[in-house]
Amino acid sequence: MSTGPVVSLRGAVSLLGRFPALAGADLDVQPGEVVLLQGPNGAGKSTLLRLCAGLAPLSDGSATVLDLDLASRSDRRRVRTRVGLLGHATSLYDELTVQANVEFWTRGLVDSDDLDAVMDRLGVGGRLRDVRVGALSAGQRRRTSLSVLVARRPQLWLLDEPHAGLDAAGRDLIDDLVRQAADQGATAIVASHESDRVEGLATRVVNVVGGQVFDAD
Amino acid sequence: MLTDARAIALKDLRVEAASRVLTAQVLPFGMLVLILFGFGIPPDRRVLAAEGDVSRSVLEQVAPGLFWLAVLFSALLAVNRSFAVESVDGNLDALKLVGFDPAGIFLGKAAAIAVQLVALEIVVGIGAFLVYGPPLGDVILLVATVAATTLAVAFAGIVYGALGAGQRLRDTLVPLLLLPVLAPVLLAATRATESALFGPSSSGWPWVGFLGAFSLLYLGAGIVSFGSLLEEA
Amino acid sequence: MKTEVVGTGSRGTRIVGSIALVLTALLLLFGLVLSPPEISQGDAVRLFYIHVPSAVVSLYIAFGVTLVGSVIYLKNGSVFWDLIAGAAAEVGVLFLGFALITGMLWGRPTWGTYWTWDPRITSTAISFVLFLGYLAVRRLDLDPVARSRRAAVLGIISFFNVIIVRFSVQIWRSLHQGTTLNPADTQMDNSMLFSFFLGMLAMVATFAWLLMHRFRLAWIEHQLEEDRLATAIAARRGEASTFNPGTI
Amino acid sequence: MGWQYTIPGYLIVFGGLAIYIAFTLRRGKRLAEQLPPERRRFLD
Repeated sequence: MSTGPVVSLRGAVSLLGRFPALAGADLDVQPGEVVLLQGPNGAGKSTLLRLCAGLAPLSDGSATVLDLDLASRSDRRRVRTRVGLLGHATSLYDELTVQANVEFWTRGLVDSDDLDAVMDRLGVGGRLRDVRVGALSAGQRRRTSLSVLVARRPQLWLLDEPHAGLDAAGRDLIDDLVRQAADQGATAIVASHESDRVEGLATRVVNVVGGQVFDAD
Repeated sequence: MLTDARAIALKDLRVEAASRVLTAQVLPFGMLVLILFGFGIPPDRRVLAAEGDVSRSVLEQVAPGLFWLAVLFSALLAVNRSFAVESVDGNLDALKLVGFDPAGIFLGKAAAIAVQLVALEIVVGIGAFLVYGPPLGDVILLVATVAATTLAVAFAGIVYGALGAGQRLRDTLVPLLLLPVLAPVLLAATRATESALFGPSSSGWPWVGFLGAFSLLYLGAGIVSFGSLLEEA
Repeated sequence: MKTEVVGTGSRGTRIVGSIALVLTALLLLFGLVLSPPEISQGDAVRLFYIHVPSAVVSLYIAFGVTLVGSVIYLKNGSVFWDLIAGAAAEVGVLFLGFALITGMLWGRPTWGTYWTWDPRITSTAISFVLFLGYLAVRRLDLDPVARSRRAAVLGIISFFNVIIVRFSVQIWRSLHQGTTLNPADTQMDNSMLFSFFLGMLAMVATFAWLLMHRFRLAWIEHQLEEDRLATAIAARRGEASTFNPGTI
Repeated sequence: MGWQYTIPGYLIVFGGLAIYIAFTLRRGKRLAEQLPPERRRFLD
């Protein structure tokens, strides 16, 4: 394992269509850090997370994630499988049950006992397993989506407003999960408006404004 | 690749089985098109068949073409649906994130579409026999034609469906791109079916060969290009 | 070398353009005045001198350039070849449109109908739509790299689609006996052959000239797009200066 | 015989070409003016 930064952006530009959502972002994240992204709506937080996940295009500048170069197509593919992104979308099939969704998205790569434990911990085990996702509440959907992420044990967690739509217990659960992952050596970048809550969790806070990253003072 | 393909195909089929879009919307659409052709083409008019000494109703004579047109239009709906399922909740991104092999995604989606098309063809085909009343000549040739056409439509359909994936204009773009591509398929399938129904079988088999070659070509194109197509979707 | 640059013109385009103009003038002179009418087709044969060349230039040269440009673009990501592919396809579609119209106009006096299910005309019509679709994909509102890659894949597949369509229609029609007058049977004397030859040269030169201009237009658009992007990035970065952390 | 089809054919083709050329050249000229001369260089 290299001990270099997990994420390293230099002048990264990312275009959403023709709009520069990221306009020259610089950011270094060291292993084990939990970085909180703060900033107004439309500042580029989501695009920053998607760039780190290998989804948003790197249009200019340089970016490496987990020592892989995001400018390279094959590296980008490798990055995707090693990070866990919880975005605005939950990426679930409404027509399938919770269990079927989780099994499909973990691709049989996760030990089924592990999977059961994760689902139980996230509160989507038990009788919820056989419920179609379309019938779930927004919070339950997010928990289902999150259980896929947790079960895949990503090296880098990218969470976009993870607390949105969750009840108090769910929010605490998220904090516990992130803390635990960090203890086990994972790194996390969290975009959140709930700075009070995340500040206790974060090892560092940065501001994202105008498609750039600034150190918060 | 094949494991991924299997997972994707099963998932797509389970989603379709649960949503019943095929049975509740696509099938009725296909049947409706069959009936509507009867309004456009006078059902009582008769023509002399190419063989010379037989006369048939116009509808019966053109039944193979009408059947494949109905299948083609329904297939457009199915292709659109196959990618709509992935765009509603950002699933296309998630498919990339969990590391599915693009070629596997292509094969899986094509297989799922092929299964749905076969179901569609059986039902609409029975409908066409009932409504247009053509004779049934060479069953083996007919089955081979249906199989080869299904693969051709499925492979080409998924390649072009991916071209429009994640686009606001998908609904109009995909038919514009796909229909001219499938024109030779329609032509070959219709000729082969004509031979299977009215004979002679010998003139149908070359068209089946053409359909097979077309399928292989798009199978290759899909496996090679699907990564590029999905990459920046 | 001192080259005055106005718009998309340059010394190179002016040379090619002059050649195209002279050849076109000669084509009009020989095609419409100096060559005789054909025995069975009459003066409609003159449509031939532009119909066949524009179809050949479009299907084989223009779409061939699109194929080559798309392949090179996918290989090394060169914007130059991406724009060449797009420019060739646009001019190719224009020429194919001409081939369609002149083909139909030629069919009316010769076959008695504007449209026959002649393999050439039929496959030309379908190819026309195929490449209209390609041009539509080039106009999608995507990030430029994504759009170019999709277009390149489509450009390659479309070229082969043209061949497939042509092939299938050809077998289909050859099964039906008596497809009227075959254009290849046209009786041509030397002045008619010469007109035809002139038509080929004129269309090739015109295509080359248009391709240069159309590519340069695309190149300028690309440059302006980069400028616009630079401005947009600067504007985006400017949002930070008005940012007040207290307002989150 | 046939002139009534030949003439429109030639008119459509060369007229169409003229329109396309005029459109392309004018657009090229207009857009080129927005670029500084040193960036108008093409690969010839």
